[in-house]
Amino acid sequence: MSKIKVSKIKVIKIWRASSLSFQLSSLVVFAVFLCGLVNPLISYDPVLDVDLSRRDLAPSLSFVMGTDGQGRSVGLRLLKGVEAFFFPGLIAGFFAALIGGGLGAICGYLGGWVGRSIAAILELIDTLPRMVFLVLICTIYPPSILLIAMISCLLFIPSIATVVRRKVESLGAEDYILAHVAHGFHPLKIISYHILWLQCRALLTRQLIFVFSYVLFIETALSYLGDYGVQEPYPSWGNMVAQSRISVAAWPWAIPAVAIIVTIAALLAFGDGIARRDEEVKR
Amino acid sequence: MTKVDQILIPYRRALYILIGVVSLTLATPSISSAQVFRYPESSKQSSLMPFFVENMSAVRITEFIFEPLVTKNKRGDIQGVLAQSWSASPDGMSITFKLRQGVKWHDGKTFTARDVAFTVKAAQDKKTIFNSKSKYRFIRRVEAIGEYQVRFTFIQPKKRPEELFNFKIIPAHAFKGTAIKRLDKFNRRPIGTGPYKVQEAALRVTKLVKFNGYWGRSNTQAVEMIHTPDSSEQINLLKYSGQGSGVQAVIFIPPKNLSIFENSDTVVLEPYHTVSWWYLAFNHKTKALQDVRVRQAVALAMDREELLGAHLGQGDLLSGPFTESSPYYNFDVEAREQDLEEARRLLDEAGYKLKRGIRKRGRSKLSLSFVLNKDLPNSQQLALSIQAQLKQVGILVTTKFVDAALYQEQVFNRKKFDLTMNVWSFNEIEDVYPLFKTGAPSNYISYSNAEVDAKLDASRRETDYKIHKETMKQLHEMLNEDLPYVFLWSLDIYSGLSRQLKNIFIQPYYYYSFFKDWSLR
Amino acid sequence: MNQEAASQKSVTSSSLHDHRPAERSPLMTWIGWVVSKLARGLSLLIGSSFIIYTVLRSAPGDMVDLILGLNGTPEMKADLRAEFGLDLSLVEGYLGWASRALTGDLGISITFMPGEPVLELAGPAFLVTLGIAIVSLFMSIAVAYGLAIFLGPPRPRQTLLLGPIQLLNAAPSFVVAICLAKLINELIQFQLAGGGQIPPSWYPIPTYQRLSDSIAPFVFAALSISLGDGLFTDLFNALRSELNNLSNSLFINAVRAKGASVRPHLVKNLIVPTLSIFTARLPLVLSAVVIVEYIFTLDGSGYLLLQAAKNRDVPVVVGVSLFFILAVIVMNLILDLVKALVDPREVAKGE
Amino acid sequence: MSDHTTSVVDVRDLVIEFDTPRGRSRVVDEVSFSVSPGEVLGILGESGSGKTMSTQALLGLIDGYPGVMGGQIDLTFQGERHSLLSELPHFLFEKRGQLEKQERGWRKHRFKAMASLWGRGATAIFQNPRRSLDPLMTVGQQVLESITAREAHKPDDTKLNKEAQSIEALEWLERVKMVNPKRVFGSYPHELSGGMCQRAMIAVALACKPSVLIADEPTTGLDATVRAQVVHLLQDLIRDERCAMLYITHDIREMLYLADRVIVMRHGKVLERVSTEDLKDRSSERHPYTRTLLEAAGMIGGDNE
Repeated sequence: MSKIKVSKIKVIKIWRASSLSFQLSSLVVFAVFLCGLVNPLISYDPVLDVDLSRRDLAPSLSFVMGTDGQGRSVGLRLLKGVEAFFFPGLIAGFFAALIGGGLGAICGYLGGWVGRSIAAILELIDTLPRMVFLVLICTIYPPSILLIAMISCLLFIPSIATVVRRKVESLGAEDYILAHVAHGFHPLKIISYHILWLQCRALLTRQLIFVFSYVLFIETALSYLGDYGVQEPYPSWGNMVAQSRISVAAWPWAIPAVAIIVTIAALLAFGDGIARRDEEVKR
Repeated sequence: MTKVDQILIPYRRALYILIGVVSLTLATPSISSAQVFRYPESSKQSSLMPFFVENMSAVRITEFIFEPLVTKNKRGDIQGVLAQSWSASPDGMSITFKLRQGVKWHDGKTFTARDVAFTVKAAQDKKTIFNSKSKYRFIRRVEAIGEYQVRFTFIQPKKRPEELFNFKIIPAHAFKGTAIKRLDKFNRRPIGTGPYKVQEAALRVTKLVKFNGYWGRSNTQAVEMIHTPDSSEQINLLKYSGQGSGVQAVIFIPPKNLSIFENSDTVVLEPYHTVSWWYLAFNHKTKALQDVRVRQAVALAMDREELLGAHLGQGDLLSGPFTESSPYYNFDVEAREQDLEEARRLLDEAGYKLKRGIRKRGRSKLSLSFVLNKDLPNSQQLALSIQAQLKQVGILVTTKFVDAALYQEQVFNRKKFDLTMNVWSFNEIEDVYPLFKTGAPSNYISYSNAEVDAKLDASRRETDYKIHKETMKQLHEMLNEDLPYVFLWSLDIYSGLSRQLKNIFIQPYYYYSFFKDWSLR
Repeated sequence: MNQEAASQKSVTSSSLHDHRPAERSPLMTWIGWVVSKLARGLSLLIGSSFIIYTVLRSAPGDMVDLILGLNGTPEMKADLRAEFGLDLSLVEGYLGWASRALTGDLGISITFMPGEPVLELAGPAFLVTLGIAIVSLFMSIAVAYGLAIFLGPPRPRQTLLLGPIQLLNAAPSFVVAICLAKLINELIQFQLAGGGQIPPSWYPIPTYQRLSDSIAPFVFAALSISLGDGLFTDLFNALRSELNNLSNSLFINAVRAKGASVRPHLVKNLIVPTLSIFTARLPLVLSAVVIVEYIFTLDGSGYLLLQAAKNRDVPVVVGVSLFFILAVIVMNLILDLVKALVDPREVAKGE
Repeated sequence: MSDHTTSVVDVRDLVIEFDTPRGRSRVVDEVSFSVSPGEVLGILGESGSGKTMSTQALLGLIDGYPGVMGGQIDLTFQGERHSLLSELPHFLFEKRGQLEKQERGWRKHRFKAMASLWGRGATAIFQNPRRSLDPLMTVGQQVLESITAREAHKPDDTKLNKEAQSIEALEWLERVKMVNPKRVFGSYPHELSGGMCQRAMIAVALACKPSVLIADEPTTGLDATVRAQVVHLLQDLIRDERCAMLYITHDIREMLYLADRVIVMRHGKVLERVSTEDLKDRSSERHPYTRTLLEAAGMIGGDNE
């Protein structure tokens, strides 16, 4: 009980100490996460939502954000659209951070030919032009958000690994890591706990958030380029913008566009905030 | 930071100059490019060589560059183009064309009978690989008689053989042999006899200029085709035309955008009838769809009028594989209207019982995968609505949108679909034989019906036009009963044309056949 | 870290005597350095182009089928495959392509613009993309430096100004481009409704324009890139901290203290960091241009790539991708070279 | 106390403050000292005592807000007296009960005021020799730069030409006892050892011919043997150049060796001012803090001994 109380106070303290932008961004991120978690509980049938008699209605009490060209509620689709990028984004971010962090730590810690060959493969993947590769994959394979997420994950592993590797290399010379080695800790424990968990936690979280926001970004981009993102009738913020950008009414595309801008900005600011906090704490 | 400030000061003047130059360039008004006819296309031409014309964009642009022996005029009568006159033999086994003299190719060489003979030989060469090879198959032999006469002999007797010589003629001197490669330079720098020659075939733009040595006459100085994949961009370009920018014609205006031009001072909407119709195809390898009652139930569950009205605008609902303007259309056959009760009854009868909103027979759900080509206009909205309509009678539909190449692979080659929607377009000859005959190339739905086969064969053999027409009408009725497809509609298509254009006449298939007569401003 | 360690080592090894790295002919060092960099670049080029080639060749959906439709016989299809070079196995096909590519022949387009040499298609298209990317990067860097100089070291009150900029700047660049296009169209329409002057040639957006017609769409595209994707704020933050660190650094103070001009020192010491940021950002900006130029209907590689991929035009797609990879590799080489020229420590490190 | 009129540097009641997350903190609190021509004034104190800040203020190199908030700094060279902080009050204003400074205006003014004094009036050598040299320029060039900057202020007819300047630069490298001055001339800082860098830095600083040289812990981070060399070198050169010096260190032995007078600072305040002779005198009364310092250095034994 007391532990919880302490942590509560700590949270409040952190909240007070952090900047306005961090506070605002964490609110937005919290809201998005809440939407994402609640989403599976909301039942929404995109097929039955079509009602051609109520097309392009302006925002009103019954439709808070209006309706689109097919008479579907923009607000409901906006809410449901979180689902499209939420889990794929989280999965992509998580695996990118996990694999990238692991490989980076291995490269930095081991060195030698194993490390060098892993580094070479990572560098090769890093040379692939991201957008070109994604466009390529999405044009030639049937579009699916999971595919997009997987490819994004793959493409971000090298950059995460590089960041972690640098960190590990600089830590490798630190005395306390050498001391751990001298104490006879298992290298796996040193890598996974002392280096990755204790030192790179914030860094990896930030990268996770970045990949997460990239999935949202790329889904929107691909929806725009030619319906390569989430497919109608299922809503995603990307296809909402792309499908309705020629519509007469502004809200069907402007509202999701604003949502995308705000969410991406908040995610990035949130990631930066976490990294900065971590640095301050360490200092 | 004053120290750092100093860095910038020497460059300040350069900065001002840069800003000035940029703003000046941005503000420069356009130099009016009068006498240039520009039009957008949503797909790029597959090639500029008549053989390798594989999309409508290519069909239209080659119309400027190449000419056939004969063509149909505005009244629908056959008229000579490169041919001056012709005489068919009474047995219908051969025809002799007298060619127009004084016709020049774009490179200055003279057009002769050799070119005509070469065209047919090249088309029939095994190593020349293209889609519409069958168009040339009826010719057994071609021989040039002197410079300006050419005779064709056929494999089978033909009723009105001159109609078949609407293919475009290519120059013999531009090729080394009759085997013509797709990657040949000719395909992007073609030489024709038409009123316009290719000046530049760039990435997005294909520029044509008036050919001065043309035997006839043409009004406009130059033509530019701009590849504009997005239809709303096309609309935008037309909307602001007539000011030196934009385009003068948009070939197809989506129905939902027609209202933009309804009272326009600058744009006129021009309707034209294409010989094409939409259909919803069943895969006859799918077990559930082999039952005609299920197919009928699908047809009855659909409200085609609403689909058409909501997504595509105006058109005719069809009951068979012809358009209403076709001589074969059987007006006695009524198009099905939505009847949910009947649809449910048929499904019950077929053994599909409704359980929690879904039809099931035994353990198998009545769930159909609906594969669509993304490039089909409004395919997403249509699919969505069809999905909703079929759900009313308990048929579950999952949609899948794929690009053209994948569609080809999945639907035509591997036949991995239950439902698909598509359009058939025809040129002057409405031949439905390959669509429904068992094992025919275009019968990708694996449809097989002995009675239909018999009727199709009969229609092919028949030389008497009246009996032929009657057979087709019977076929129409049969197909509406047996439903290999749900025949949907043929659309009233509107082009948007700038009011600067005068004397417009649109050929529904080739579109620009009469462009020579059009004039700009 | 390394520098400190090195200094300690040198202090212990030689205190009064001149300390220099092991004697090696400087020319040889240079040649070795350049060769190793080039070899590395080439191997990356080969590796990544092979990946893209493989992805494209193993793609579902066959262009030959699409071309011949339902009328194609198996022999026709086989013949056409041979003409397109699709009959070769993956490795054979790639080796053939690569060996020709090394001589500068990137093959010819097979389906998108049949027969057109890929180099003539992809080259100019990529130049457009690269041009926009470089212009937008330069623009952002110039403005970022200007603002950094103007604002000086970070101050809490500036957050009020920079916060909203940061927020808007985080918008995806193509969303910015869509908004920008709409805005400009509306403005000109409004102006036309009022006065009725001749509109600029690039109106309405998007209209097809080439560089010879008007530079406006190119400027707009570059502007959208600068205004989106957080490009500006990232550059600004990086350059500002670089600038402030440098202008507060000990040696700049030492230079000031002796009464000499600081500017040459600042400029010289900012070259490498600026170029590093430029190089690091280039691939991201190129990616953004791919979409943005699509919105302004420019003849760039975004258009080419998308259309060619749609048509499964293997040589064109691989060719375009090659340019993207090449740009990044060459930029890195340039960076390394400039580093080596400007910073004597680089070559001494002995890559 | 030396006479104000003859001193090269005269600092009175200097106040330096900084904003920290915990509010405003006063780093230097009304510090006064002065240096006569040719004299070496030692400033002794632990890190954070404000000794570096007081001397940086002299050079106008303080970064961070608000920095110098009060006092007087007079710098005399070539018989002219420059009052550095006389304009300061114009840039101060009060806001919410706290004194604030117009940072931008002050910076501009300060740089303008210092431009003619840097180098010839006062110059400095710093703690980290490697980082005080521009890594991208050869050592010779940097010495040359000092000479060029110095010559720029002279009338045209007395200016040294380029060649003479290079020769002088080379001479300076010889004077700081470089073994192979020609080679060092073309070397980059990273190619030299720490001690050599510091000697190069001394050459750079003294080539300006300043009235006063500020040496901010120049020996910290060097090897013991190298330290001694640097200290000896400094002493010799200062004497030759007849240049005053402010020598900052926490090493009391160096201080005794070099300085004529010593001030001891702690927590931003001057605790004690003594002559070196006095400091050497074990019997005299000392401030307890000075005593601790002396004890720590083993100069005097503890009371209990």
